[in-house]
Amino acid sequence: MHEITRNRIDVENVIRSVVSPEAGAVNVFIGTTRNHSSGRTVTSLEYEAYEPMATRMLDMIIREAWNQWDVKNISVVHRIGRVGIGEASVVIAVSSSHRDEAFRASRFLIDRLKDGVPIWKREFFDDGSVEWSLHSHAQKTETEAG
Amino acid sequence: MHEITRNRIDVENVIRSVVSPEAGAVNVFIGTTRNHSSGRTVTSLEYEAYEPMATRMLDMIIREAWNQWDVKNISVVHRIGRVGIGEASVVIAVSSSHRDEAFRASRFLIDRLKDGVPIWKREFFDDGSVEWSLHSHAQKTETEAG
Amino acid sequence: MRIKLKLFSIAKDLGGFDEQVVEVPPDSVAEDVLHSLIQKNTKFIDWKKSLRYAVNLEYVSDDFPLHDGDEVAVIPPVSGG
Amino acid sequence: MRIKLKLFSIAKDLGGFDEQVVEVPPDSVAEDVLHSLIQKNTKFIDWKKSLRYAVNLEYVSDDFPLHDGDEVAVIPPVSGG
Repeated sequence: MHEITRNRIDVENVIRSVVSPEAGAVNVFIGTTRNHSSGRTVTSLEYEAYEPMATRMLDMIIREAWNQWDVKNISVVHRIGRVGIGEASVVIAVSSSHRDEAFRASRFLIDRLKDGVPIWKREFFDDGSVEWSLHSHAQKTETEAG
Repeated sequence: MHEITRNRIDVENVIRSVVSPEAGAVNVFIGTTRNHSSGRTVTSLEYEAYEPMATRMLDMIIREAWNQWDVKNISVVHRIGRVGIGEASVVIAVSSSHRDEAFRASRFLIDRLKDGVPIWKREFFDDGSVEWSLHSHAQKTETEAG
Repeated sequence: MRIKLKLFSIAKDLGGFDEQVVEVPPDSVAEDVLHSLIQKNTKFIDWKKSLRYAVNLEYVSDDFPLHDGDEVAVIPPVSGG
Repeated sequence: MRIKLKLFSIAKDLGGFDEQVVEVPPDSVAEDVLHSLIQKNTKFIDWKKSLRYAVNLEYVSDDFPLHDGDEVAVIPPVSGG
Protein backbone atom coordinates (compact mmCIF):
# COMPACT_ATOMS: atom_id res chain seq x y z
CA MET A 1 0.00 0.00 0.00
CA HIS A 2 1.07 3.59 -0.52
CA GLU A 3 -0.63 6.83 0.19
CA ILE A 4 -0.17 10.57 0.19
CA THR A 5 -2.32 12.02 2.90
CA ARG A 6 -3.17 15.32 4.58
CA ASN A 7 -3.92 13.51 7.85
CA ARG A 8 -1.68 12.63 10.75
CA ILE A 9 0.00 9.30 9.96
CA ASP A 10 -1.12 6.45 12.22
CA VAL A 11 2.24 4.68 12.54
CA GLU A 12 0.80 1.64 14.30
CA ASN A 13 -1.68 1.25 11.47
CA VAL A 14 1.04 1.35 8.81
CA ILE A 15 2.98 -1.30 10.72
CA ARG A 16 -0.13 -3.43 11.11
CA SER A 17 -0.64 -3.30 7.35
CA VAL A 18 2.63 -5.19 6.73
CA VAL A 19 2.78 -7.60 9.69
CA SER A 20 2.13 -11.18 8.63
CA PRO A 21 2.15 -14.47 10.55
CA GLU A 22 4.43 -15.75 7.77
CA ALA A 23 7.03 -12.98 7.98
CA GLY A 24 8.98 -12.62 11.21
CA ALA A 25 10.87 -9.39 10.53
CA VAL A 26 9.55 -5.86 10.10
CA ASN A 27 11.65 -2.79 9.43
CA VAL A 28 10.12 0.64 9.77
CA PHE A 29 11.59 3.99 8.79
CA ILE A 30 9.95 7.13 10.15
CA GLY A 31 10.92 10.62 9.09
CA THR A 32 9.96 13.20 11.69
CA THR A 33 10.04 16.98 11.35
CA ARG A 34 12.87 18.77 13.10
CA ASN A 35 12.92 21.97 15.11
CA HIS A 36 16.04 23.28 13.41
CA SER A 37 17.48 23.69 9.94
CA SER A 38 20.86 25.16 9.02
CA GLY A 39 21.20 26.33 12.63
CA ARG A 40 17.91 28.23 12.63
CA THR A 41 14.78 27.46 14.63
CA VAL A 42 11.91 25.93 12.69
CA THR A 43 8.41 26.41 14.14
CA SER A 44 6.43 24.36 11.62
CA LEU A 45 6.63 22.75 8.19
CA GLU A 46 4.50 22.25 5.15
CA TYR A 47 4.84 19.62 2.45
CA GLU A 48 3.46 19.89 -1.05
CA ALA A 49 3.38 17.14 -3.65
CA TYR A 50 2.79 16.80 -7.35
CA GLU A 51 0.31 14.18 -6.28
CA PRO A 52 -0.43 12.12 -9.39
CA MET A 53 3.27 11.88 -10.25
CA ALA A 54 4.33 11.19 -6.64
CA THR A 55 1.73 8.41 -6.39
CA ARG A 56 2.96 6.91 -9.65
CA MET A 57 6.59 7.03 -8.47
CA LEU A 58 5.80 5.47 -5.09
CA ASP A 59 4.08 2.67 -6.92
CA MET A 60 7.16 2.27 -9.12
CA ILE A 61 9.78 2.22 -6.34
CA ILE A 62 7.69 -0.24 -4.31
CA ARG A 63 7.64 -2.55 -7.34
CA GLU A 64 11.40 -2.11 -7.69
CA ALA A 65 11.90 -3.15 -4.05
CA TRP A 66 9.61 -6.13 -4.55
CA ASN A 67 11.63 -7.28 -7.53
CA GLN A 68 14.94 -6.85 -5.77
CA TRP A 69 14.32 -8.48 -2.39
CA ASP A 70 12.29 -11.35 -1.03
CA VAL A 71 9.93 -9.21 1.04
CA LYS A 72 6.38 -9.96 2.09
CA ASN A 73 4.57 -6.60 2.35
CA ILE A 74 5.51 -2.95 1.82
CA SER A 75 3.71 0.22 2.92
CA VAL A 76 4.74 3.81 2.27
CA VAL A 77 2.76 6.78 3.56
CA HIS A 78 3.80 10.41 3.07
CA ARG A 79 2.00 13.25 4.74
CA ILE A 80 1.50 16.62 3.01
CA GLY A 81 0.16 19.97 4.20
CA ARG A 82 1.11 21.49 7.55
CA VAL A 83 3.03 19.13 9.87
CA GLY A 84 3.86 19.98 13.48
CA ILE A 85 7.39 19.60 14.88
CA GLY A 86 8.24 16.05 15.91
CA GLU A 87 5.42 14.55 13.86
CA ALA A 88 5.91 11.90 11.20
CA SER A 89 6.16 13.18 7.63
CA VAL A 90 6.86 9.76 6.15
CA VAL A 91 6.47 6.17 7.34
CA ILE A 92 7.87 3.18 5.44
CA ALA A 93 7.25 -0.38 6.65
CA VAL A 94 8.55 -3.62 5.15
CA SER A 95 7.98 -7.18 6.34
CA SER A 96 10.04 -10.20 5.33
CA SER A 97 11.06 -13.65 6.55
CA HIS A 98 14.67 -12.64 7.12
CA ARG A 99 15.66 -9.35 8.66
CA ASP A 100 18.32 -8.53 6.09
CA GLU A 101 15.74 -8.10 3.33
CA ALA A 102 13.48 -5.89 5.46
CA PHE A 103 16.40 -3.60 6.37
CA ARG A 104 17.68 -3.37 2.79
CA ALA A 105 14.32 -2.76 1.16
CA SER A 106 13.38 -0.15 3.77
CA ARG A 107 16.65 1.72 3.18
CA PHE A 108 16.24 1.51 -0.59
CA LEU A 109 12.72 2.94 -0.39
CA ILE A 110 13.62 5.99 1.70
CA ASP A 111 16.70 6.67 -0.44
CA ARG A 112 14.68 6.52 -3.66
CA LEU A 113 11.87 8.56 -2.16
CA LYS A 114 14.22 11.34 -1.09
CA ASP A 115 16.01 11.20 -4.38
CA GLY A 116 13.20 11.80 -6.82
CA VAL A 117 9.60 11.63 -5.62
CA PRO A 118 8.11 15.09 -6.32
CA ILE A 119 7.41 16.27 -2.78
CA TRP A 120 8.69 19.54 -1.36
CA LYS A 121 9.16 20.78 2.17
CA ARG A 122 8.69 24.40 3.22
CA GLU A 123 10.07 25.50 6.56
CA PHE A 124 8.57 28.25 8.73
CA PHE A 125 11.26 29.90 10.88
CA ASP A 126 10.86 31.66 14.19
CA ASP A 127 11.92 34.98 12.60
CA GLY A 128 8.84 34.85 10.39
CA SER A 129 10.61 33.80 7.21
CA VAL A 130 9.45 30.89 5.09
CA GLU A 131 11.73 28.90 2.82
CA TRP A 132 11.57 25.91 0.52
CA SER A 133 14.07 23.30 1.58
CA LEU A 134 16.35 22.98 -1.45
CA HIS A 135 19.22 20.61 -0.91
CA SER A 136 20.43 20.18 -4.45
CA HIS A 137 24.09 20.05 -5.43
CA ALA A 138 23.62 23.14 -7.57
CA GLN A 139 22.14 25.01 -4.63
CA LYS A 140 24.72 23.73 -2.11
CA THR A 141 23.51 24.47 1.51
CA GLU A 142 23.87 22.06 4.42
CA THR A 143 23.61 18.30 4.48
CA GLU A 144 20.35 16.55 3.82
CA ALA A 145 18.38 15.76 6.96
CA GLY A 146 17.02 12.38 7.96
CA MET B 1 15.62 2.57 27.62
CA HIS B 2 15.49 -1.21 27.61
CA GLU B 3 13.11 -3.65 29.15
CA ILE B 4 12.24 -7.32 29.37
CA THR B 5 8.51 -7.60 29.86
CA ARG B 6 5.76 -10.18 30.15
CA ASN B 7 3.26 -7.72 28.68
CA ARG B 8 2.25 -7.10 25.08
CA ILE B 9 4.71 -4.59 23.61
CA ASP B 10 3.15 -1.21 22.81
CA VAL B 11 5.09 -0.48 19.60
CA GLU B 12 3.82 3.09 19.31
CA ASN B 13 5.02 3.75 22.84
CA VAL B 14 8.52 2.40 22.12
CA ILE B 15 8.71 4.62 19.04
CA ARG B 16 7.48 7.62 21.02
CA SER B 17 10.26 7.03 23.54
CA VAL B 18 12.95 7.75 20.91
CA VAL B 19 11.32 10.47 18.75
CA SER B 20 12.92 13.84 19.29
CA PRO B 21 12.34 17.24 17.66
CA GLU B 22 16.10 17.32 17.14
CA ALA B 23 16.40 13.98 15.36
CA GLY B 24 14.64 13.59 12.02
CA ALA B 25 15.17 9.87 11.41
CA VAL B 26 13.81 6.88 13.30
CA ASN B 27 14.48 3.25 12.43
CA VAL B 28 12.44 0.53 14.05
CA PHE B 29 12.97 -3.21 13.93
CA ILE B 30 10.12 -5.45 15.03
CA GLY B 31 10.44 -9.20 15.38
CA THR B 32 7.07 -10.93 15.15
CA THR B 33 6.25 -14.56 15.88
CA ARG B 34 5.67 -16.80 12.89
CA ASN B 35 3.11 -19.52 12.26
CA HIS B 36 5.67 -21.95 10.87
CA SER B 37 9.12 -23.30 11.67
CA SER B 38 11.10 -25.85 9.64
CA GLY B 39 7.99 -26.47 7.59
CA ARG B 40 5.77 -27.27 10.58
CA THR B 41 2.82 -25.29 11.90
CA VAL B 42 3.43 -23.31 15.09
CA THR B 43 0.40 -22.49 17.21
CA SER B 44 2.07 -20.38 19.88
CA LEU B 45 5.46 -19.48 21.36
CA GLU B 46 7.03 -18.87 24.70
CA TYR B 47 10.18 -16.95 25.48
CA GLU B 48 12.28 -17.36 28.61
CA ALA B 49 15.19 -15.16 29.65
CA TYR B 50 18.03 -15.24 32.11
CA GLU B 51 16.69 -11.89 33.13
CA PRO B 52 19.48 -10.23 35.13
CA MET B 53 22.07 -11.23 32.53
CA ALA B 54 19.85 -10.32 29.56
CA THR B 55 19.18 -6.91 31.11
CA ARG B 56 22.89 -6.39 31.64
CA MET B 57 23.71 -7.38 28.05
CA LEU B 58 21.01 -5.13 26.57
CA ASP B 59 22.50 -2.28 28.54
CA MET B 60 25.93 -3.17 27.16
CA ILE B 61 24.96 -3.45 23.48
CA ILE B 62 23.00 -0.19 23.68
CA ARG B 63 26.14 1.49 25.00
CA GLU B 64 28.16 -0.08 22.20
CA ALA B 65 25.73 1.32 19.61
CA TRP B 66 25.89 4.72 21.28
CA ASN B 67 29.67 4.73 21.08
CA GLN B 68 29.74 3.63 17.48
CA TRP B 69 27.15 5.90 15.84
CA ASP B 70 25.88 9.41 16.30
CA VAL B 71 22.41 8.44 17.44
CA LYS B 72 20.00 10.37 19.64
CA ASN B 73 17.89 7.78 21.51
CA ILE B 74 17.71 3.99 21.64
CA SER B 75 14.98 1.73 23.01
CA VAL B 76 14.98 -2.07 23.10
CA VAL B 77 12.06 -4.07 24.49
CA HIS B 78 11.89 -7.87 24.50
CA ARG B 79 8.80 -9.76 25.50
CA ILE B 80 8.96 -13.04 27.42
CA GLY B 81 6.33 -15.60 28.41
CA ARG B 82 3.62 -16.77 26.03
CA VAL B 83 3.39 -14.74 22.79
CA GLY B 84 0.59 -15.21 20.25
CA ILE B 85 1.30 -15.68 16.53
CA GLY B 86 1.93 -12.41 14.67
CA GLU B 87 2.65 -10.50 17.88
CA ALA B 88 5.87 -8.58 18.53
CA SER B 89 8.51 -10.44 20.50
CA VAL B 90 11.09 -7.67 20.19
CA VAL B 91 11.00 -3.98 19.27
CA ILE B 92 14.11 -1.89 18.69
CA ALA B 93 13.87 1.84 17.95
CA VAL B 94 16.70 4.26 17.20
CA SER B 95 16.50 7.97 16.43
CA SER B 96 19.23 10.05 14.82
CA SER B 97 19.77 13.16 12.74
CA HIS B 98 20.75 11.24 9.64
CA ARG B 99 19.03 8.09 8.51
CA ASP B 100 22.21 6.13 7.89
CA GLU B 101 23.06 6.03 11.61
CA ALA B 102 19.55 4.97 12.62
CA PHE B 103 19.57 2.10 10.11
CA ARG B 104 23.05 0.92 11.07
CA ALA B 105 22.56 1.08 14.83
CA SER B 106 19.19 -0.68 14.58
CA ARG B 107 20.73 -3.48 12.52
CA PHE B 108 23.67 -3.78 14.91
CA LEU B 109 21.34 -4.05 17.91
CA ILE B 110 19.18 -6.86 16.54
CA ASP B 111 22.27 -8.75 15.29
CA ARG B 112 23.92 -8.53 18.70
CA LEU B 113 20.71 -9.38 20.52
CA LYS B 114 20.17 -12.53 18.45
CA ASP B 115 23.80 -13.45 18.78
CA GLY B 116 24.21 -13.56 22.52
CA VAL B 117 21.52 -12.13 24.76
CA PRO B 118 20.32 -15.06 26.94
CA ILE B 119 16.72 -15.40 25.74
CA TRP B 120 15.23 -18.63 24.44
CA LYS B 121 12.21 -19.36 22.30
CA ARG B 122 10.05 -22.45 22.68
CA GLU B 123 7.66 -23.35 19.88
CA PHE B 124 4.35 -25.17 20.37
CA PHE B 125 3.42 -27.16 17.26
CA ASP B 126 -0.01 -28.18 16.03
CA ASP B 127 0.84 -31.85 16.58
CA GLY B 128 1.17 -31.18 20.31
CA SER B 129 4.95 -31.24 20.43
CA VAL B 130 6.96 -28.48 22.11
CA GLU B 131 10.55 -27.65 21.16
CA TRP B 132 13.21 -25.16 22.09
CA SER B 133 14.37 -23.27 19.03
CA LEU B 134 18.06 -24.13 18.82
CA HIS B 135 19.74 -22.67 15.77
CA SER B 136 23.37 -23.18 16.69
CA HIS B 137 26.06 -24.27 14.25
CA ALA B 138 26.56 -27.43 16.26
CA GLN B 139 22.87 -28.21 16.10
CA LYS B 140 22.50 -27.28 12.41
CA THR B 141 18.71 -27.13 11.47
CA GLU B 142 17.25 -24.50 9.17
CA THR B 143 18.19 -20.87 8.78
CA GLU B 144 17.60 -18.41 11.56
CA ALA B 145 14.30 -16.56 11.27
CA GLY B 146 13.84 -12.82 11.36
CA MET C 1 0.63 23.81 -29.90
CA ARG C 2 -0.61 24.08 -26.33
CA ILE C 3 0.67 22.42 -23.20
CA LYS C 4 -0.41 22.50 -19.59
CA LEU C 5 2.53 23.91 -17.59
CA LYS C 6 2.72 23.11 -13.88
CA LEU C 7 5.10 24.78 -11.42
CA PHE C 8 6.00 23.59 -7.93
CA SER C 9 7.85 24.81 -4.86
CA ILE C 10 10.34 27.61 -5.62
CA ALA C 11 9.40 27.55 -9.33
CA LYS C 12 5.79 28.30 -8.42
CA ASP C 13 6.93 31.22 -6.23
CA LEU C 14 9.14 32.64 -9.00
CA GLY C 15 6.60 32.09 -11.79
CA GLY C 16 3.62 33.38 -9.82
CA PHE C 17 1.29 30.58 -10.90
CA ASP C 18 0.88 26.87 -10.27
CA GLU C 19 -0.80 25.81 -13.49
CA GLN C 20 -1.29 27.49 -16.86
CA VAL C 21 -2.12 26.46 -20.39
CA VAL C 22 0.63 27.96 -22.59
CA GLU C 23 1.23 28.17 -26.29
CA VAL C 24 4.65 26.80 -27.38
CA PRO C 25 6.20 26.63 -30.88
CA PRO C 26 6.11 23.27 -32.64
CA ASP C 27 9.30 21.22 -32.11
CA SER C 28 9.63 22.56 -28.57
CA VAL C 29 11.51 20.40 -26.08
CA ALA C 30 11.05 20.15 -22.30
CA GLU C 31 13.57 22.77 -21.25
CA ASP C 32 12.15 25.31 -23.71
CA VAL C 33 9.40 26.01 -21.16
CA LEU C 34 12.10 27.68 -19.09
CA HIS C 35 12.68 30.36 -21.77
CA SER C 36 9.22 31.83 -21.35
CA LEU C 37 9.61 31.62 -17.57
CA ILE C 38 12.92 33.51 -17.66
CA GLN C 39 11.23 36.26 -19.64
CA LYS C 40 8.74 36.66 -16.78
CA ASN C 41 11.32 36.44 -14.01
CA THR C 42 15.07 36.47 -14.62
CA LYS C 43 15.67 34.70 -11.30
CA PHE C 44 14.79 31.50 -13.14
CA ILE C 45 18.27 31.75 -14.73
CA ASP C 46 19.89 30.93 -11.36
CA TRP C 47 17.78 27.78 -11.13
CA LYS C 48 18.38 26.48 -14.64
CA LYS C 49 20.77 23.75 -13.52
CA SER C 50 18.64 22.56 -10.59
CA LEU C 51 15.37 22.12 -12.43
CA ARG C 52 14.14 18.84 -13.86
CA TYR C 53 11.17 18.30 -16.13
CA ALA C 54 8.36 15.79 -16.11
CA VAL C 55 6.06 15.18 -19.06
CA ASN C 56 2.80 13.37 -18.37
CA LEU C 57 3.97 12.35 -14.86
CA GLU C 58 7.38 11.01 -15.88
CA TYR C 59 10.83 12.54 -15.60
CA VAL C 60 12.25 13.31 -19.05
CA SER C 61 15.57 14.56 -20.39
CA ASP C 62 15.86 18.30 -21.05
CA ASP C 63 15.62 17.75 -24.81
CA PHE C 64 12.51 15.57 -24.68
CA PRO C 65 10.15 16.64 -27.53
CA LEU C 66 6.79 18.06 -26.45
CA HIS C 67 3.44 17.31 -28.01
CA ASP C 68 0.17 19.17 -28.10
CA GLY C 69 -1.81 18.51 -24.89
CA ASP C 70 1.19 17.41 -22.81
CA GLU C 71 1.27 18.14 -19.09
CA VAL C 72 4.72 19.56 -18.45
CA ALA C 73 5.93 20.04 -14.87
CA VAL C 74 8.92 22.04 -13.69
CA ILE C 75 10.46 20.05 -10.80
CA PRO C 76 12.80 21.91 -8.42
CA PRO C 77 15.02 19.84 -6.09
CA VAL C 78 12.71 17.57 -4.11
CA SER C 79 12.77 17.48 -0.31
CA GLY C 80 10.24 14.86 0.74
CA GLY C 81 10.89 12.28 3.43
CA MET D 1 33.32 -24.84 47.51
CA ARG D 2 29.70 -24.13 46.60
CA ILE D 3 28.26 -22.45 43.54
CA LYS D 4 24.74 -21.61 42.44
CA LEU D 5 24.15 -23.50 39.18
CA LYS D 6 21.44 -22.23 36.83
CA LEU D 7 20.12 -24.11 33.81
CA PHE D 8 18.05 -22.69 30.94
CA SER D 9 16.12 -23.89 27.92
CA ILE D 10 17.12 -27.39 26.77
CA ALA D 11 19.72 -27.65 29.56
CA LYS D 12 16.98 -27.15 32.14
CA ASP D 13 14.88 -29.87 30.50
CA LEU D 14 17.82 -32.31 30.44
CA GLY D 15 18.99 -31.48 33.96
CA GLY D 16 15.55 -31.49 35.51
CA PHE D 17 16.11 -28.35 37.58
CA ASP D 18 16.48 -24.65 36.97
CA GLU D 19 18.59 -23.66 39.94
CA GLN D 20 20.60 -25.65 42.49
CA VAL D 21 23.38 -24.99 44.94
CA VAL D 22 26.09 -27.55 44.15
CA GLU D 23 29.36 -28.51 45.74
CA VAL D 24 32.33 -28.42 43.33
CA PRO D 25 36.01 -29.26 43.95
CA PRO D 26 38.41 -26.37 44.47
CA ASP D 27 40.17 -25.32 41.22
CA SER D 28 37.05 -26.11 39.21
CA VAL D 29 36.57 -24.22 35.96
CA ALA D 30 33.34 -23.28 34.20
CA GLU D 31 32.95 -26.33 31.98
CA ASP D 32 33.49 -28.66 34.93
CA VAL D 33 29.85 -28.10 35.87
CA LEU D 34 29.00 -30.16 32.79
CA HIS D 35 30.67 -33.26 34.24
CA SER D 36 28.19 -33.57 37.07
CA LEU D 37 25.34 -32.86 34.63
CA ILE D 38 26.50 -35.63 32.28
CA GLN D 39 26.47 -38.05 35.22
CA LYS D 40 22.81 -37.23 35.72
CA ASN D 41 21.86 -37.33 32.06
CA THR D 42 24.19 -38.59 29.33
CA LYS D 43 22.31 -36.54 26.71
CA PHE D 44 24.33 -33.57 27.92
CA ILE D 45 27.26 -35.09 26.01
CA ASP D 46 25.56 -34.26 22.69
CA TRP D 47 25.25 -30.64 23.78
CA LYS D 48 28.81 -30.16 25.00
CA LYS D 49 29.88 -28.12 21.97
CA SER D 50 26.79 -25.90 21.91
CA LEU D 51 26.81 -24.81 25.52
CA ARG D 52 28.34 -21.60 26.80
CA TYR D 53 28.89 -20.58 30.39
CA ALA D 54 28.23 -17.36 32.26
CA VAL D 55 29.70 -16.59 35.67
CA ASN D 56 28.06 -13.82 37.66
CA LEU D 57 26.07 -12.64 34.60
CA GLU D 58 28.98 -12.55 32.16
CA TYR D 59 30.01 -14.97 29.44
CA VAL D 60 33.30 -16.65 30.30
CA SER D 61 35.65 -19.04 28.56
CA ASP D 62 35.24 -22.77 29.29
CA ASP D 63 38.34 -22.74 31.46
CA PHE D 64 37.35 -19.76 33.59
CA PRO D 65 38.19 -20.50 37.24
CA LEU D 66 35.23 -20.67 39.61
CA HIS D 67 35.09 -19.23 43.11
CA ASP D 68 32.99 -20.02 46.13
CA GLY D 69 29.60 -18.33 45.88
CA ASP D 70 29.69 -17.84 42.10
CA GLU D 71 26.47 -17.94 40.10
CA VAL D 72 27.24 -20.21 37.15
CA ALA D 73 24.76 -20.44 34.26
CA VAL D 74 24.69 -23.01 31.47
CA ILE D 75 23.67 -21.16 28.31
CA PRO D 76 22.32 -23.21 25.38
CA PRO D 77 22.12 -21.56 21.93
CA VAL D 78 20.03 -18.39 22.35
CA SER D 79 16.99 -17.72 20.18
CA GLY D 80 15.67 -14.33 21.23
CA GLY D 81 14.56 -11.65 18.78
